[in-house]
Amino acid sequence: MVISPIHYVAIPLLVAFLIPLVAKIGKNWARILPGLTLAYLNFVSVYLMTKVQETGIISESVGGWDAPVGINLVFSPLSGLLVSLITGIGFLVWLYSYQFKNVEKNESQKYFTLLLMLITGANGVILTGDIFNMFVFMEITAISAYALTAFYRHRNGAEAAFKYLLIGSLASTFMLLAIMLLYAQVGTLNMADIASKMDQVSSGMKVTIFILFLTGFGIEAEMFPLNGWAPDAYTEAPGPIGAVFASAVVKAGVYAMARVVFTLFGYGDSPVEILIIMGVITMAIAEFSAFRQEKLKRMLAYSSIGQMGLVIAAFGLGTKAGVFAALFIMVNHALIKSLLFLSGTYMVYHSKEKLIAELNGMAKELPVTAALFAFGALAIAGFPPFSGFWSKVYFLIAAADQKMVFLIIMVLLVTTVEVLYYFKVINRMYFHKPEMELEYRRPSTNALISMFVLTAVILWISFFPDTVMGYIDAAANDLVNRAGYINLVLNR
Amino acid sequence: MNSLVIMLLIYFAGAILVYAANKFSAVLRDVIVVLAGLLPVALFFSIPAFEAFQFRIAGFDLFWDLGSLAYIFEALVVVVGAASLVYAISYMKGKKNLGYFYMNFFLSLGSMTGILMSQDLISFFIFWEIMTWSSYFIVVFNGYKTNKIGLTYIFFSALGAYAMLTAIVMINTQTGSTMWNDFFIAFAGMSSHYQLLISILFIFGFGVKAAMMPLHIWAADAYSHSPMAYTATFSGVLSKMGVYGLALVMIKLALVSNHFVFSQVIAWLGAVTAALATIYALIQKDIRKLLAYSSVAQLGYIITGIAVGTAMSFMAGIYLAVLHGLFKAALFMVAGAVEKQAGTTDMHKLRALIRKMPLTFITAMVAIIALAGIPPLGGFVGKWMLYESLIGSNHYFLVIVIFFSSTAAFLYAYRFLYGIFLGQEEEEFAHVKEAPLMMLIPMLFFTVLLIVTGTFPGIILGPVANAMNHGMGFRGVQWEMSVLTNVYGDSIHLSVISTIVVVVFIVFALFLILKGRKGTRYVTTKDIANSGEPVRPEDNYHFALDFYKPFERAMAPLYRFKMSEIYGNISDGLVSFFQFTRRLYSGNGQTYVYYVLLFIVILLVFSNQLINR
Amino acid sequence: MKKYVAVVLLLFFGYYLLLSFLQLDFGRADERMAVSKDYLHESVATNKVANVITSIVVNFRGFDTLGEVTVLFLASTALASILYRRNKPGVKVPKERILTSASHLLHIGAKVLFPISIVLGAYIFIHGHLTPGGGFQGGAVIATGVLLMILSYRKFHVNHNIVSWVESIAGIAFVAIGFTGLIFGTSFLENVFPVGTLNALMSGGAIPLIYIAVGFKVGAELIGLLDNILLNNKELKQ
Amino acid sequence: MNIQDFINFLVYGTAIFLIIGGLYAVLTKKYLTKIVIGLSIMDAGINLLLIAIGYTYKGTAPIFSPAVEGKTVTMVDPVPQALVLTAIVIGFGVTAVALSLVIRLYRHHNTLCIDNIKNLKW
Amino acid sequence: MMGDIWMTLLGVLVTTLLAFVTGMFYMGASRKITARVQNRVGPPIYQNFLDLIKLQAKDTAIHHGWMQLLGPAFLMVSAVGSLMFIPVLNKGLFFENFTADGDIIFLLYLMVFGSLGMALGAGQTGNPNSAIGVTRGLTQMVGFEIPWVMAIVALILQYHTTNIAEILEAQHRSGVWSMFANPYAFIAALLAAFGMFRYSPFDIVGAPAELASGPVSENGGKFLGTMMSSHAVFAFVKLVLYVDLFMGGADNLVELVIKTFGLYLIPLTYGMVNPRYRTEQAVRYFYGWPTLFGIIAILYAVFY
Repeated sequence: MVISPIHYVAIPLLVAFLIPLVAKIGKNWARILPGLTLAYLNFVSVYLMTKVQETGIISESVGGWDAPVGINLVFSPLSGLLVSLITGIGFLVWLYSYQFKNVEKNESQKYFTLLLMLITGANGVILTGDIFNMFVFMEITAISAYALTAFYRHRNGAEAAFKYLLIGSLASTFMLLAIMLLYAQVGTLNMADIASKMDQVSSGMKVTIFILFLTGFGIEAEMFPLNGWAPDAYTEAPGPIGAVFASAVVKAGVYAMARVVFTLFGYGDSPVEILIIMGVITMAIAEFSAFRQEKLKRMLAYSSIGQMGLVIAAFGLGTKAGVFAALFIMVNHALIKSLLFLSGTYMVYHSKEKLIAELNGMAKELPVTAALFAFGALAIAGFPPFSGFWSKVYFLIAAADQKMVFLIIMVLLVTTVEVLYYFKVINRMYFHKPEMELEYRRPSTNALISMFVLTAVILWISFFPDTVMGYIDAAANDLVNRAGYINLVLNR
Repeated sequence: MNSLVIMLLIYFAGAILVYAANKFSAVLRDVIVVLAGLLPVALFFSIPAFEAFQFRIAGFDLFWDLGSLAYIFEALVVVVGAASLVYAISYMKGKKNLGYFYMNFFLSLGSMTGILMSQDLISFFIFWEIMTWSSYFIVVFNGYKTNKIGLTYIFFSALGAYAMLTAIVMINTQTGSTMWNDFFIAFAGMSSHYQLLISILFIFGFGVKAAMMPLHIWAADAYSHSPMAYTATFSGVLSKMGVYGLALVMIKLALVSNHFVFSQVIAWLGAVTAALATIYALIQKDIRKLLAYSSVAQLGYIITGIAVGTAMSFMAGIYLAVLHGLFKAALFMVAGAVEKQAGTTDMHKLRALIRKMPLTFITAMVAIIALAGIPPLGGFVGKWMLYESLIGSNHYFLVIVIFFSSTAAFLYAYRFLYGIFLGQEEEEFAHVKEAPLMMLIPMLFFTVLLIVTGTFPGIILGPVANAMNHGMGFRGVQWEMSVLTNVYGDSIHLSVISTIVVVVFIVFALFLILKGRKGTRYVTTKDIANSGEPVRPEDNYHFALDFYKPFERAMAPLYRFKMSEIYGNISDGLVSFFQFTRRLYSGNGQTYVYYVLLFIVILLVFSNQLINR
Repeated sequence: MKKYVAVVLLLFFGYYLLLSFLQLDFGRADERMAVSKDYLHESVATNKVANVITSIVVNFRGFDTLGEVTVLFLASTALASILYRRNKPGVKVPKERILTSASHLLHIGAKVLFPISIVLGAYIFIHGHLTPGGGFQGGAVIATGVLLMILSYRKFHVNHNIVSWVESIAGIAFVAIGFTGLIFGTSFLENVFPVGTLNALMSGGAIPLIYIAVGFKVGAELIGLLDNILLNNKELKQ
Repeated sequence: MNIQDFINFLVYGTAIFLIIGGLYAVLTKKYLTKIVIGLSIMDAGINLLLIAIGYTYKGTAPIFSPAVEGKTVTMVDPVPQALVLTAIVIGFGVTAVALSLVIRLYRHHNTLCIDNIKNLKW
Repeated sequence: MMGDIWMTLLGVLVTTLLAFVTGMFYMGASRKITARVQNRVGPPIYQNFLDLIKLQAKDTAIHHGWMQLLGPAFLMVSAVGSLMFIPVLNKGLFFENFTADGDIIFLLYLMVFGSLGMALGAGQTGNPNSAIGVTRGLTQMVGFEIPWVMAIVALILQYHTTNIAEILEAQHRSGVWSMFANPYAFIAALLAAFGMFRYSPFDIVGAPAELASGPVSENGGKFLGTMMSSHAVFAFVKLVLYVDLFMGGADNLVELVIKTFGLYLIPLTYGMVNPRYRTEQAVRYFYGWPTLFGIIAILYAVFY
């Protein structure tokens, strides 16, 4: 059996269906199996990433029918990069939660199934070359996300999940409407095919479709004002799931948005200034709100939204440099925000309210976790020499090339706010005296390992950015090169 | 291997090693601190010329080389850094988290070295930011109370750094290169609003670190609240990185000649900084705070000197920068020694330590004389050159403002010495001993250095002139070992001056000491002529409260102007705005649905505009 | 106030949406068909499946269907996860439904209709490639039968073990058929089985097989969902 | 207004009315169950719309049953029908999850009124 | 070479002696004049010499530490040191001392050296009155230095030199005293001089009735004696400096005495008819008219 992109979807599905069966054999298998799957998928990532660098885009058709008749999966440098990233983080999150869920053994089966499906859904969104298929995978992602948000009974998860579901349903409605209109115009659902027939669509219709897509994907991509679900969901979901939200769900949304803008419509054809404007507004509002947060995970959630705003704005620049910057930020954000969520979770483990104020003096009790959190904060705020800096510089350069001085200044001012609130947390951890007896929980070994792996990767990117920049560059090329994508998928 | 890289490596490896060593043994840690502190000094002064080093990372060319101007500042970094580290060993004894402290200390030293050797903007910025956060981590070292101070510091630093980053990316766009040199060359060809924007951004960025007027409010608190061992470096050297940057930008971009008004504004900002910081310095009751404000004031002189931009004023600015590094380091060390030995730095509490800590007093006195710019010590040379150059280049009102602040500086200079060392003795401080040897060595080292530079400023002026002739674009800058000459051709001979002062002083000192020496005995300062009523043991007539009340009353309008209040209002406004944005997330799912619908409806309504783009 | 805002917004939204859709003439889909023509042709020519929709759902766009099945699976997992309650040790929660007992008429009627609906459901999904209907529809019919039983008998219990076994095995079967395509052919879900002749029961290769698996899966899934929602919600009574 | 336009208006209008009607419920109704019902109505509207765009005048179901063998028939577009199947199932799944969340919320707060369920703010 | 050194030493001694004697007589004269104005007889004009002899003859029994011992020496450095850099008479008519080695900016600083050193000595005595006096003195200094510096800057701008001898030269060359060439500078400097001489109304520093003579309280015998001598020298220094800067110097000692004494009378008589200012009043006074004149002086020098 040849290793091909379909493994990203088919194998986890197989495993997901298997889990109820193996759970009957031994409860532990329900926990181990997803991990093994994710480990295998990581291997697939490595294999395919090397392959795609040599041979170019891999387009695999499903069901024996070539595009546009059948559905196809496209493993391009872009989708490959994101899929590898998501799978990698998925594995680390699995590793992290392996012990985490020990207390509730019965539920661990569901937790890991949902986690696996969340990652599979995100991977599917990114890999698929078919717009309706993308919608289906978006729904898979969304439903797993709803369920995971409401996972803990003793929290307000259900409330958060309900809001998420409310807005998520709206997202799928808009997506479907857009797909419908598009199908009625061009009679096909394959993205490459649609893209090649896009000139048949009248410009008024195009804008409507674009707006519908923008809203639909904007909800998943946490664009303001569509991101009401995000803070609640991040806060109430189990800690590591926050990491997956930040690195998988949102990334899938942003990817979909970028695909629609760049491939479906073509950059010049769509009103993308909206992206810049909305991106900056998103970033500003989110970072401002984060500044006033009292809860740690909520603050991280807003920070995540802020970063996504930056990414959206970067995509909106539309140049290769902008896309490159956006992808670089996405990669960094996925890694660093995951680290922050993973380490932050342990710091508020026993706290009921999970307030930042309860972190006072936490560094004394959890030196390693606190240090990793502080490191993550420095990195995401873009302090050199850590990796966040490189991506930020590339974003600024891309913006400067487009002569958008206002954008640069806006972004940097907002970043200052970001710096402030992260340092507020660090200050509390390190320099405040605890007001009461601290209840804390030491991270288990596997959690530590996964955090250390993340840290090592971030450090690697920090000091040897060139090693990943090649991949990102290829990905950026892939996204910008619309004709190449169309021709390759349609075998022209 | 490249000696620049080795120096950098020593600092950064020192940072990691010292952190690791702290876990094992305190002695090992101290040994590493001293070694990694002194090794760069030896290396720096033993190597005649540094070769350049170049490599590529993340698509940027990084190019390291030590320019002639940077050489001066680098000397300051290694010397003051090493002295502070030696000092720190005694000073920090018995405190917690020393590994953390030394790590950040070395990181900031290393990053300063990096800044100075960076010939390209990217590595310049990287090192700049490392410097920022490593110094931030030391500012908050003392814990809880420093929280807000640290945040103010990091806020302004981040603003400044990002302003710089904006300028850097704009330069990259404009010139396609991130080298300082390419930028200097291409600058003249840019359109004038780009020129202005880039220079403003740069000056904003450097101005923060150099504590220039509206951006200075972090400085006093940050200087005074970090551990004194670090403040010696922080205020003495780290702030000079801003000066270094300003020097590069102001001079190399020819802002002085091409944007005259602009350079005037900066010069005036510097002067106003000096004046205001001085009058605030003299009402402080904490010696650390006094010194901190004094640092801001001194930086004001330096900025003015650089911004005026004539050969002599520039020389004065750089000279003052170096000298300020030396005497302010000495003064903060004195403050640290007092803090360590007497347990307080509050001048309302401190009393008459002169007999307990004579060597510390001598250091303090020499450094204060240098600070006040009184001949024959080094500070005078800088002040003299500054005045002469300002008058000589027709900045006559500027010189008045500078003169005002430097006269007012006598007030706090006196208060510093009096508040700590003089006045009536008090039982509470009877047990106080002289500072330990490890603290005295660096302090006395600076004392000697300050005395020497007073007579032979050429030691510093030589490299400065060299830098100005080779690299800064000045032509034919002259210097002599101990003669200063102004633009009118009048000169003063420092060796003569020193001789006269010293001879006269010694003659009369001998007279006063020796005349009737046998019959004179020491009595405590409680035994004073107080209208025939001796001071009782429980009384203390020490004068410390409202020391300069008359001055405050005279200058009341100036004291009413508080920059921190303006910033306070701005930040209050911002915080309530943040609170508003936060409340957009009302927690009601339906509201969010409204948002979504509103968003899409607005876009749809404007869809026609979107087509016609 | 809020309502008026909502009405205004919705009217705007509806207006613009309608404006877009009015450009598509109703009943003129034939003018717009592009890929569909391929489907209509290939379904008969290659797959030998009379019901083109089945052909699309299971073969051409089979990947979507896999996704759909997964959505259902996820929904049931999610439901179980969301509604799961940890039993306090020693406290036995009675497995009773909240519903009141149904009338005698319903008892008898349900008993009669239950086997019929099962058989009908099975028929629908087995003949999915020939007649309208298929796995989803069949599964839904089966689930309806079970729902009928649940509504009429308070103590009617679905064996969870069986449901989850059926669910899993059907799902695995679907993916496994997909993998056969990958192993014996070129791609996942490829129809590598002999396709037979058009309009025969044994035609269409893997398509009826998949649809049968889907039928089982959907049926089991829906039963599980219903059971989960209705079971164990004692508080609802108060 | 010719007859075609009128039909367009009628068909799409009905479907879109369902969508905005569902949305109206989502926006203004205070009870979780009603909101879920609103979502379902919205789904129904979408599905209707999806089916509508695939319709061809005088088209038959796209089944090549023996009845149509050999004749030339117009068939309706099969793709929207396949899509609507998927959409329905997904809608069902989402509704199920929504209902389960409603149950959870009821257990937790003992109310279904959205105004009383506001633990998460800002 | 050896001769040079001896000549230099001789010059130093003679100049210092001259300054000392003249200064002492001026101080004596001031006491006499004040007394006459207040309708008293007053001490003889040589009374200060007698006081000095008495003070130096006294044994000093106690001291409060070595800084007190050194304080008057600082004062002396300031007085004698400044004297060395000021041409007493016009060029070539008297010992030149070190007039070529310093300039007026340097002198400004050297002149405050003494009071700061003295302040340290006063601080060590532990008498609160000393410290209060010092703070007042320093505050007042911040006041009068501004018009004083403005006047000097005006002169520098006018004559394009900072060397005192050169300024003298320039006045001779143009034939107009700078007092008339830039009258505003002279007025500003003169008003500043009121503060510099610390006669009433600016005598809050010493404030005899209030502060027990301020910084010098707690000092007697050799300390007070040395201080007194240095005050005498310093008074002469200031007067000669004024004469040099504004009145074209003097060609012989008689002219010098006339000019300096004339100048000396101005602050003296002003003080006799004025009550004492509080410190902040003094500072505000200096920032009023004197500073305005200083500004006018600078503008005049620039545009003239």
